Amino acid sequence: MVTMTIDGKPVEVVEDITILKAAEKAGIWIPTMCHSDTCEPYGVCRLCSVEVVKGKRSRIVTACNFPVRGGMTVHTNSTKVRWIRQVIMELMLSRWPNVNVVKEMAGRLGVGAPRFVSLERDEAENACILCGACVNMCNDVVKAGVLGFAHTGIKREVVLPFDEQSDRCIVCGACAHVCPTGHIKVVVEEYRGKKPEFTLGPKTPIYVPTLQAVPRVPVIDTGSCIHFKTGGCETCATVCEPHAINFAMQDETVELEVGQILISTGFDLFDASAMAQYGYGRLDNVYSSLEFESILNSTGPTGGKILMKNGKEPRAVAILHCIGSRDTNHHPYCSRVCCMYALKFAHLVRDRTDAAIYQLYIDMRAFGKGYEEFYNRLLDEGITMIRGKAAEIVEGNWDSDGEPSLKVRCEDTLVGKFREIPVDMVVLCNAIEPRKDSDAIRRLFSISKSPDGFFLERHPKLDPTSTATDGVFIAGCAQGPKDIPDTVAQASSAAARILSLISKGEVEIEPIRAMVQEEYCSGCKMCNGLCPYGAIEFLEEARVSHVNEALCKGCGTCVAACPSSAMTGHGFTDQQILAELAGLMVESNS
Amino acid sequence: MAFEPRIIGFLCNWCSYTGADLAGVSRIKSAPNVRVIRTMCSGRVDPAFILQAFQLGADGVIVMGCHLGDCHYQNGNHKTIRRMPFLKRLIQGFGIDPRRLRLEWVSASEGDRFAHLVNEMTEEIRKLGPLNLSVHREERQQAMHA
Amino acid sequence: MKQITIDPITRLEGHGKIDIFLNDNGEVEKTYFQIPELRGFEQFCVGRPVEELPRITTRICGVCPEAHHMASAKACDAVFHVDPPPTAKKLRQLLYNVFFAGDHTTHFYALGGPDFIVGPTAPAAERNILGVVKKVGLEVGGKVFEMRKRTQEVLKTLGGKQTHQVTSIPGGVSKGITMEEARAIEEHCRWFVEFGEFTLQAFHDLVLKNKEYVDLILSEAFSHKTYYMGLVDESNRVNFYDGKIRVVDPDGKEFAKYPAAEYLDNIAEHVEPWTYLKMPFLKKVGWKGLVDGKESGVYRATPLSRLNVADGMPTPLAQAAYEEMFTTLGGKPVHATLATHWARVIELLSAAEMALDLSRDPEITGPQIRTIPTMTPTEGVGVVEAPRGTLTHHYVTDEKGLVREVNLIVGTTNNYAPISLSISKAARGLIKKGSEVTEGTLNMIEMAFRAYDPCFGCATHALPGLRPFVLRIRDAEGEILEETRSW
Amino acid sequence: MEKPKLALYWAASCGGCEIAVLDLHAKILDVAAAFDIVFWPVALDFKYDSVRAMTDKSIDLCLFNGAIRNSENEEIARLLRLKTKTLVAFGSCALEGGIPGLANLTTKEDIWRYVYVQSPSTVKDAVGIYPQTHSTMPEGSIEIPEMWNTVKSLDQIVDVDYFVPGCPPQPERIWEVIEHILSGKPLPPVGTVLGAGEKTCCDECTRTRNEKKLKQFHRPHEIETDPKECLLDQGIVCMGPATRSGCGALCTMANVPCRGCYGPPPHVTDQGAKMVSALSSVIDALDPEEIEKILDQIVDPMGTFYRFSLAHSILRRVEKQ
Repeated sequence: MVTMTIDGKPVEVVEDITILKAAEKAGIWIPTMCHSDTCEPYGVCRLCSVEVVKGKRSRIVTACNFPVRGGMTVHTNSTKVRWIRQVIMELMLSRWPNVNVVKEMAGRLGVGAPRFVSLERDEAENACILCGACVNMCNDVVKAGVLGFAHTGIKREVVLPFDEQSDRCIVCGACAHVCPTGHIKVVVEEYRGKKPEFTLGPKTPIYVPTLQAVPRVPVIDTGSCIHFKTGGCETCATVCEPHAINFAMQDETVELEVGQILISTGFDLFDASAMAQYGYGRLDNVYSSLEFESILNSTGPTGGKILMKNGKEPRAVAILHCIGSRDTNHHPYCSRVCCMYALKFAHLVRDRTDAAIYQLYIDMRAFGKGYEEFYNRLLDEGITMIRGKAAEIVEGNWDSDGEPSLKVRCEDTLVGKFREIPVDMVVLCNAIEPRKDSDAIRRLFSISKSPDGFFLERHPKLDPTSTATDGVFIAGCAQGPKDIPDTVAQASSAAARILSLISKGEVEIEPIRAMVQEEYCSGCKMCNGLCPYGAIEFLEEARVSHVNEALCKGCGTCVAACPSSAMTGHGFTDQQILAELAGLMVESNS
Repeated sequence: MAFEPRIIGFLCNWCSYTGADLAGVSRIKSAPNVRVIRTMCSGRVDPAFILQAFQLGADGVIVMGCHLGDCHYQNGNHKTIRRMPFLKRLIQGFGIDPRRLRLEWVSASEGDRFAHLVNEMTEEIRKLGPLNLSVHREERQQAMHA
Repeated sequence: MKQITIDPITRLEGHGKIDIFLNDNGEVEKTYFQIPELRGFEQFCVGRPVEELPRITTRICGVCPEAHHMASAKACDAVFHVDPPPTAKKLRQLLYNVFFAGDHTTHFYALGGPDFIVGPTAPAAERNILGVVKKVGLEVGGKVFEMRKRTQEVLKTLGGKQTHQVTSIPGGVSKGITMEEARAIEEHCRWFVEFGEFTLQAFHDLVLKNKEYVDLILSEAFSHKTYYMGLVDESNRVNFYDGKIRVVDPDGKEFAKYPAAEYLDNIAEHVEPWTYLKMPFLKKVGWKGLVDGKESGVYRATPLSRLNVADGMPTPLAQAAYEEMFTTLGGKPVHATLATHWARVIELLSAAEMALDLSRDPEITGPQIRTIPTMTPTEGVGVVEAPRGTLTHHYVTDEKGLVREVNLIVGTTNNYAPISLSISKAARGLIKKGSEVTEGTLNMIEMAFRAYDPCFGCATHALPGLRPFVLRIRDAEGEILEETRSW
Repeated sequence: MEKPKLALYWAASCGGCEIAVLDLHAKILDVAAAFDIVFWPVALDFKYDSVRAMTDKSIDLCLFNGAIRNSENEEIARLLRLKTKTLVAFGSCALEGGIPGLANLTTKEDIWRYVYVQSPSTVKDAVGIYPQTHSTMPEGSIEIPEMWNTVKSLDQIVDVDYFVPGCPPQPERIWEVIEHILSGKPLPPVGTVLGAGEKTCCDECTRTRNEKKLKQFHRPHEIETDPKECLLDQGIVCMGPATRSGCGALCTMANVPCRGCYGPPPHVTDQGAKMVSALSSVIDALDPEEIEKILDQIVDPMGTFYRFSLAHSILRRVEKQ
């Protein structure tokens, strides 16, 4: 640390920081125009000029890039300095009279009408003031190196190489972001007639997934992050005080030795675009339940506001039940959770908008604790309940004035008539279905699936959390659609089962095992290659095969394969099976 | 009296037997002609069992196991998928119609498939008629002579 | 009418049954020699891979499996159109000659011999190999056993197994022999030759020196004028393993000489309803019923036949014995059935000599023992001289080498008709009006065919099926008056 | 004291078993010395009547070889059972039908038609003459036995006390058995297999074996095989693994595959089924078409896997409708 004085005020600062930073620390304002924290000091506008006094000698320097020395004395507001600022501002005003940042700065510095007349006078509000922020941003930070200056003197201008669209530009928009006058804009054009994507995803490459995320830390979307495109930027890293950001971090495979496994791989959401009649993915403002959840989320794209793509509030919202559930064309089963979250949606929409709300349902299933009560409450909130599955969603008009909107066509079975209801927004309650990769998982743990495709429990009533494979348990939607309370209950029971085995310290295994009667084995080596568990070893000196009973799972394939029947299978010996067979046939012969 | 086929079914414990159980608990109707023997894996089914079944008077045998890739023992049914065609050739050598032996994959979730296969097999055997091995016929004749 | 039945005929391999009918004056009216069994090889070999037949057809006869093994292997070579390399051929021939020596030994001492050594009318309990040992003394008996022992050892080395050999496969042999093995075999063969000479001497001392026996041999009761058949090499000398089939007429003149493949043009088989065995005859002469003579197609294929058809023996010692026999018995051809025993002893010696020569051939230890077949299998005939007569295996296969058809004419089968003749002639000669029929008499009758060393193990290779019923009503001449059938 | 009585008989067989007994060589004299041989058609002069005359159970030991093929075989089998204390099924044929048992692959009718009508060397009689079990000749009537359609093993006809496998049984083994009997040592429980091992042919085969994985099968004449390596590993179908030990692995030692003459191992009922099970397990293929292609290379499963044991296999004979 060194000590210096700024405008007579002693300041203690780290040596070599810029005067600008030091003044900031001292709470003394120095005007700047071309300066940006994210870029290297550039010192082109000279507006930050200050007077540095050393002994009798004094000199003018730019504060943005002049390093502090011990015992240095700086004047930021001397007559000399003020005169320099006056001239700079007058020159700028004379050239860019209508640029806001210039006018504001002039005003702040009390600079009136300029005394000069510029040959290059530019009346535009968003004229380029040649501050070079964009150029520096593009070259120093983004490292895309697309922007640059051309010509000199009053002819100087910011250009793209050869004035052409550069394919090196990654359209990060950083230049536009730093441009003080709005001279640079990112124009999102229609591409092949397709409107630019309205995304419900994160707005920045580095973001916190959800407020509920645990641990609640930001992640980087390497797909959109500048650093992963150009190797530059790292702005986040420079501004992150605790240096928590690590670009080198990679996905890794970790191998763990475990005795038991709980499979709770959850579910996938039914893709409603398979049901073209609902226009999901085709029509604006038709959302899946999860998308709508993120709209409702206060950290979501709309900050929790329920808005349409045009940014307006919907005048009416329709919530469609059983999309893909209870449907023989898709999933015959009921997804169990939809009715209740549909009611929750309705409640929140009612709460946050004045929109009319329609629930189109087949049966209202409010079986859980407090659910029926919630249903009744919703009825009092004036939700329109229509018993009948929506037939289709079409584009239509809100009313005669022809304002565009959506139309839900359905049969109201209680009224007994066909209805067409104009709405602005449609929420689909998609079915819960097994994960796409559930078969791979199944085979990995050699467990079965039930007809609905979810993992099969050992017994539907008496053993709903364990599976056909010892030590492998299942919980949550991996086993079948269920809501949070049910999932928690099942998961806890599985955990308890696992803990009980751990505390026991040993596992019981079925006594069904293969065994070699060595007095009959001649070591033909027919069996050794057959065992998927490598349980059959060959004893070289004895020239017989031997089964490691700990590894053997008792499938009996080797027993059937043994050409000398030296291999026997406890629990399923030839004699036992043949006796069973004889028994069956006797019974049938009589 | 009408001919009622007697069929022996060898079912693997994890897929087919569970599938058969599902058919049961689901109250799916199926022919009573298949008598089930449970093995841990279809790979345990020794061809000798099947020949013995025919010898004891079975008119048909159906072996059921997990679908390929679903085997509870990873690849037990990989042996079955080779054994059964080989055995078919053998029983054909014995002059027995290979349709009397059938290999099918039935998963734990396919109760309906189980029932369907049982009915199908029963009908097929009904068409083929009783096996009635000639050794048995000859023994009956010689017994009559004596 | 009285009926005498000898069942089973003992001391022959396989089954046999003789019925002798006596008319009211107690004279022989007719005899029937029946073969009560057939096993069906010709049918159940169909569908088998042809290369397996040398291992299946050995089971036609456990006494001469080598003969079937060889005939079958040669038929397979023909089916696959391959020629085994010289080493393989020589190993097969070596095996075959050693077998011949051993087999003739068995017959002379265990089966045919007892009749002479112990005596035709000796009590039944004595008339066997054990009796022989008793008679000639343990030391000689020991020699006999050692002979068998040594031959079996050689057969095991060359054939893989001492009974039911396995080493001959299409295109050669599966296993060569080492220098040591060759030397051991040579040692044995030297011994075999000595044993051959010893046996020839024994035959001189025990049989030829005995007037009674010589008369018996030459007696009309034991003689037939028939055609004779046997394999001969290019210089018309006896060859057991290979060569052309030569047939001479009852006067000893060459009647036919043809390669194996042409057997069907020369031999046909006649079926009788009262026996399971067919009766082969010379096609070109024709079937005239169970009679001998130049007009009847009946022929014999025995050791004696082989000597009758050949111009000599391939080996010196045997050649000498050969000449001695024909001079003693009054020139070629010899029709005296019992002389077959003599011929057999000569063949024993010849086989031993051949074996010795082969065992000394340096080529037998060569490495080149197989020719891998490359051509599409079709059809083939394999012929060797079995100790009991010319053995023919005829296979037809599909393009994969699976057998479509098998036809076998087995050593003993050739002699079925002549044996029947001999029996009835012997019976007529021995059973006279009034004379009561003793066990000895019956045995003398059995001697008539025992001379042929009949192996009905071989003969019963085929097996009859269900019993279509035939009723034939005949007159005194046996002419068919009426016939009804169930199929 | 009186010597124990010994009888040897052959039914439908080739005589190899008798020869195997003769191959005891000089030891045959010991046998003759120890036993009173009362019936042995191949070597001694005795007729059926002499057996019929004997009192029941007067024969102490009977070595019965050959399969049961016809009424005579069956009759004599029953006769000898009646007269014998200890009846031994001697050799593959008596034990399991043996090679004659292969006749169960076909029918009486087909064999008949071929042998007496179709065979190229047979005279084509206008109507075709077939042998008759009962023929009335001018001089009187003569009989030959009736053949059964199905070949049977001895134990399918009468109770058998012991079994001696092999085609033929190896003389050393035979001697072991006879020695044991002569020694007066207590005999093993009835139904025991004598003169053979408890393991399989592989136990006696000195070839080196690997874990089996078969992609191709060859026929013995098609390839040169490595004399040191397991034939099965080289793609030659060998019955060794499913065949009882006792022969000394003679065939594989002579570079030809085992064909199973010593019958199934102790706990195996059906050699063929076992071989199918074992081989299919180690075939290295999953695609049904490829599997069929590989199986096509085993050209004769029936004749190979049931070479000796067909008549005693689970199904015993082939159906011919």
